[in-house]
Amino acid sequence: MSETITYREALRAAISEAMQKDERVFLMGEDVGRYGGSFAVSMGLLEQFGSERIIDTPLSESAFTGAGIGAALNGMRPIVEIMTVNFSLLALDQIMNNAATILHMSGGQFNVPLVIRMATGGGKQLGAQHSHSLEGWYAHIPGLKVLTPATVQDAYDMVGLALADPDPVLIFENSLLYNAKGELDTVATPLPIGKAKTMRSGKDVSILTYGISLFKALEAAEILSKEGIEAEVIDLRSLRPLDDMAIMESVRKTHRVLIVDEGWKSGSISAEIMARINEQAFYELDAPMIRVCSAEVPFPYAHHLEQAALPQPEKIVAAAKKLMEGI
Amino acid sequence: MSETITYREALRAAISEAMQKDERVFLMGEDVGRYGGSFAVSMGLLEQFGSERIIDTPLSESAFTGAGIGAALNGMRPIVEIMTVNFSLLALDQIMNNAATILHMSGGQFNVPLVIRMATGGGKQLGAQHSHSLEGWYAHIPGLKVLTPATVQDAYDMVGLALADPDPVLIFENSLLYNAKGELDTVATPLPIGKAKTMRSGKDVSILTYGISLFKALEAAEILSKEGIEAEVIDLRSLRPLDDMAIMESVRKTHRVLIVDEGWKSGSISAEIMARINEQAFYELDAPMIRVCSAEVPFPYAHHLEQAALPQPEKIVAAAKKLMEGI
Amino acid sequence: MQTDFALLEHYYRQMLLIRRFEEKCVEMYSHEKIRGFLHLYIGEEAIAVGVTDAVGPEDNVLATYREHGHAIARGILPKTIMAEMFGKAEGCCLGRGGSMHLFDAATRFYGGSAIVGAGLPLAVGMALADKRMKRSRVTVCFFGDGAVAEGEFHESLNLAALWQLPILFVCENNRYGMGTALELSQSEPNLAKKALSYRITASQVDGMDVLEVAKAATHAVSQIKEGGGPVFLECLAYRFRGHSMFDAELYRDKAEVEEWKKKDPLLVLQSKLESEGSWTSTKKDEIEKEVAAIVNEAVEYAEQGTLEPLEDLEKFVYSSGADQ
Amino acid sequence: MQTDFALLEHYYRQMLLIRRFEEKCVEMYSHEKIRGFLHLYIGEEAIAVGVTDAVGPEDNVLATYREHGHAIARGILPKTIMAEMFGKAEGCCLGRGGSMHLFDAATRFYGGSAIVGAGLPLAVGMALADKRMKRSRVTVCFFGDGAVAEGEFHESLNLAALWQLPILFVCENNRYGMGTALELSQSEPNLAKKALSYRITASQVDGMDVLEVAKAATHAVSQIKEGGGPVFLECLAYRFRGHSMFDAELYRDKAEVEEWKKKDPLLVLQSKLESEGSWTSTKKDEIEKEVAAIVNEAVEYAEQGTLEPLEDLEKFVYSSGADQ
Ligand SMILES: Cc1ncc(C[n+]2csc(CCOP(=O)(O)OP(=O)(O)O)c2C)c(N)n1
Ligand SMILES: Cc1ncc(C[n+]2csc(CCOP(=O)(O)OP(=O)(O)O)c2C)c(N)n1
Ligand SMILES: [Mg+2]
Ligand SMILES: [Mg+2]
Repeated sequence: MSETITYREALRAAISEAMQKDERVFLMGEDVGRYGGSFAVSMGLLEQFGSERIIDTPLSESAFTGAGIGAALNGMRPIVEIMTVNFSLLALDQIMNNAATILHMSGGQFNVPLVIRMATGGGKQLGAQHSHSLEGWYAHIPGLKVLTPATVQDAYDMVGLALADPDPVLIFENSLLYNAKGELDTVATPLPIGKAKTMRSGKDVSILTYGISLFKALEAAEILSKEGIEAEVIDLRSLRPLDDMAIMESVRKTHRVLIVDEGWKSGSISAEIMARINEQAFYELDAPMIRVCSAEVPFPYAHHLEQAALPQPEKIVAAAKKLMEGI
Repeated sequence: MSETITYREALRAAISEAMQKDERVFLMGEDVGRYGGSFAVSMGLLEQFGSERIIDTPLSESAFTGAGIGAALNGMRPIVEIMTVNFSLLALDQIMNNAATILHMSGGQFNVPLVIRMATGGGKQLGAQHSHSLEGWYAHIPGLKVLTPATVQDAYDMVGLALADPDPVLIFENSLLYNAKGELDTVATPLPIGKAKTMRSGKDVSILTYGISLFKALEAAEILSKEGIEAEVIDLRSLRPLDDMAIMESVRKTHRVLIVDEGWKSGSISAEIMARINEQAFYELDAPMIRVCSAEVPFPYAHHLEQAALPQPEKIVAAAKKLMEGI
Repeated sequence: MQTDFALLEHYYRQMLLIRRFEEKCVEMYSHEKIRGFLHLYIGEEAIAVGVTDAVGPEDNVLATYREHGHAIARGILPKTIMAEMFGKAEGCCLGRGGSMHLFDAATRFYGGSAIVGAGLPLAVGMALADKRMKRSRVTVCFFGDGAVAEGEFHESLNLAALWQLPILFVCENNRYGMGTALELSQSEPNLAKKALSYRITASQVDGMDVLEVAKAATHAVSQIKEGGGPVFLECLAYRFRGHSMFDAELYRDKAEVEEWKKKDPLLVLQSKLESEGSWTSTKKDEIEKEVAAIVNEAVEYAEQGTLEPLEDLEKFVYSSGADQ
Repeated sequence: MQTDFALLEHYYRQMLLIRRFEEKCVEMYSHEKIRGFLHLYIGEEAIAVGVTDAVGPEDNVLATYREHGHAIARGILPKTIMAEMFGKAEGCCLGRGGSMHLFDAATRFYGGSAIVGAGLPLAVGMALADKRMKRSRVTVCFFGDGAVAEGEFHESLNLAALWQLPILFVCENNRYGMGTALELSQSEPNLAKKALSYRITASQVDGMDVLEVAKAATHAVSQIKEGGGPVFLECLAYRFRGHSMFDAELYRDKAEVEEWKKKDPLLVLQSKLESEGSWTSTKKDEIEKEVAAIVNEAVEYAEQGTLEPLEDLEKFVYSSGADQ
């Protein structure tokens, strides 16, 4: 059973199937119902499931995220949609101080099987308050899991994986991917949470990345290949937990590491990956690792500046070449 | 003019002097007035300056932090006290989306000369919601500066430095330091924001740290010294900006790096420092860098578990020895 | 509600147990057996006891960091609470939570929360789940007057009213949030009025009188279970002790405290018991002894408790068996 | 307030300028000259124009992401706004802000904010500063009905009332927050009543009638300047277009939109002008032409604008001259 659909449709299908299978599942968030979802992910679900299970909320990020936690504590399997990561800051207290701690504080008595989905990423000229890529930042928080589906397959699979998980899982959907098309296999066993996936094999340099940057990395790999550099491209898929094993395996193969992510450079998930490689595979490195991240600026509106702030295939190519020279 | 006072008194003196010198300065936060400050930092200031300048706020972290931004925009030099970093999550939207962005979004028209002080750190058996060390995490955000005074001198100096800065500055005060005593020189020119300080010279290993961990590192250095290992201990002082120059200089001298911070390990400021050393001084390293951070758990209440979760001098000593063996 | 004397005696016993338990906590704190923050409920016992009496075992309870009273009233064993505060593995949360984070699955006690106002959204979600699943349950959410200024109060009350959720909001108005008097924190200090502005049924009740509290709560719970939506109860009370163990109490007059102590819920109830006739000083002593035995047993149990092994530090970050 | 005809004509010109400017924006959006989000104010012009007329140059204005109207009414040159939306260095924020983030120091226009509700705390702070420094200024804070559900609304109104700050809260109630009708987002849909619950003077006004808005705002501003504390004005209005350029408008009936269009603020004002007598179709055409010239000039200016150099990307993260 394989079909070509969009990332958006894959998410919708996964949510819809989960809701059919399990009456404890419901979707809650701003404009998920009558509007159809700000990115149209939930379009049609209100008609299918009714307003008891597709719940339009007022603009109250903290309260409805907290309500998701409460409902999860009380036997449900809520999917909370925070329209974009930019607004999740308003719910951060609930996420960090409640969702991530209750299992521990209660000495294991209460787990929080909550899924929070949010759109992430820049690149649409939405300016400094609407262009954050904070998934790597969220990965700092113990008690949470952080998933970053890049492919249509993962958009579909990760909804199910997250719902099956007993603990709070955050899913970050890069909003530029919603229209992306890809193959979906609905019967294959999904790759578990915490497993990275090699999207392209190569012997010269490991490009570790996730989300939308995966496609930029693959594009760069093609260009590099023409110049005789074979890049291995790994989709991390999950930022917490990180798949250390897969990362180190690739490092041991290529001895050169390039990390690409859309977070601001300082304190990015790239830094964490570098730290782990330093800790676990230092002697395997033939050259300093390089990261291609976003510029450390509140995102500018102007197109040329915004594009300059983001990782781009050309920057990845240039970094890989530098890496091959041993810097 | 040098005297021995506590960290708390140093902060109070600096705030009081700033308020005397500049009528635009005021202090605002929960219980800063009648209660005297939850850590007694502002004790007596209400009587000295009146309730127009020492403003007790309701429990409304987002609004009073935002009000600090607004007042800063409108010509004041506010000091907002968020009782502890744990509550700052409620104000994160204001901090990241307003304080850190307005200068940029307005094309340089409006700067935000705001100082936000908060207590940080674990170690007092306050449990999972009251023991965060998020200063390294805040350092991810462009537009902010992040200061971490460890010494009495810096507790005093940094209030003045922050108030003199045209942009938003966050000061993280480890609450276990308030009673610490030290020398204060009120006439010396303070070391600027962004400059690290070598607190102990050594040739064998660089220990990079800040805040309360500085004292644990110094303690460890004494022990190490007895065993023939001379550690250089550097107080980073500022986590954003980081003093790359001072860091690399020490790396070039010792070729071995140990980083100590109280943040959770994954995505800690230690990871960022490792990333930068990898980028800027890779070939200087004789061994993989090591970090001693907090365990990745919501902080447990029980004393023995909490202490096990925190960096300790013994762990630093053990890590330094491992580092000397090249691991 | 049971009737008359037996009931009053039950209330008295419960309130006294909370009182003596907390007095013992102070002692244990000074012996450094208990650490961290310790927030005493002394003076406010009538609220927890009165409200808890109005709900059944199927209902959910959420409280704040000042929750020993609620935990005891709800039926968590005092000894497991004491052990929790001693940081022992025999504690109700294995010593991971401490005084501010008591949880208990058996009694549906969902904490123990140290972020002011942060329990309200959880209550909304719990009640939402019950409504969706058509369970006849009430969620009781306790919080202080200080929490009313937080944005989450507003968001949560609106959601509860909008969705007509089965929640009993119990505002424990003890007139101060730490050192800040209500008048300095609310432009409208009548907090029940605030709830009315969300179209939530609301009233003020004497929080020093357990019978008044129980009556109002019982009425509220039945209204909620009949599907009448949330109810807000503002209990007017006072805390006799400092905010926590570190409070110099510069912000209020001793005289004010003394004035309120005349309304001590134990005294109020005792005079009612006395007017009932069958109350004797022998009875009173008997209860004191019973309570003392429970409290002493709690301390002993806590003392003899064990520590979780250090190797378990990272347990309960994720559920066992989950992908990690 | 000026009087009578000249004033009405001035209002008309302003509202028409906003209308035509935004219609041009739609055109420019379809030509991909403007990108990102574009939120149109069409239908709500009376609010910005009426309120802005009530304040002076010394006062402060804060708005939302739907703020072209406020920016123009406040006196920011349309051409610099258009250039801003073209991402040009000649824009009022050098192209860094875009449609949602217009700022202007000269007119004390403090944005342009894309986080719903997040402007309210800033307004509190600005007004606090003015009060402290004994400046006779008002801070005007515009926000939508959707913002009322956010915690920051609650916290900010309470602070403003508690501290009696000189703020004019202008709630632009256009009955929807994106696709969510007010009745689905507020348990108490009369928003002025909410403000009253903080003891803030509050009233509802016809937001489609610029004269009504101006009258209410003028009254409010003088009350505020006399030290009467904050005032809340709920302006009942409607947005004629979708929430942004991406809205399929599934959540409302076309008929409802058509009904409201009969109350178009331009029509309402025009019929008043007509009843004044001196209004002619020549006059109307003249104004149309004037406005068209300004709008066309704006586009031309924006077209000819330049781009900030790429090397300046990291400018304005910190103030120049600061330690970095
Ligand atoms: C969000 C948040 N801000 C600040 C604090 C610090 N704090 C703890 S209790 C408290 C006062 C709360 O007062 P109230 O809600 O009236 O409860 P009470 O202590 O009187 O029972 C404060 C300010 C906190 N725990 N959480
Ligand atoms: C905190 C936050 N949550 C969600 C959004 C997405 N969003 C943008 S505008 C909007 C609706 C706001 O409605 P309202 O306040 O009534 O203003 P209007 O658009 O009607 O002028 C939403 C949900 C946002 N920008 N900020
Ligand atoms: Mg209180
Ligand atoms: Mg609206």
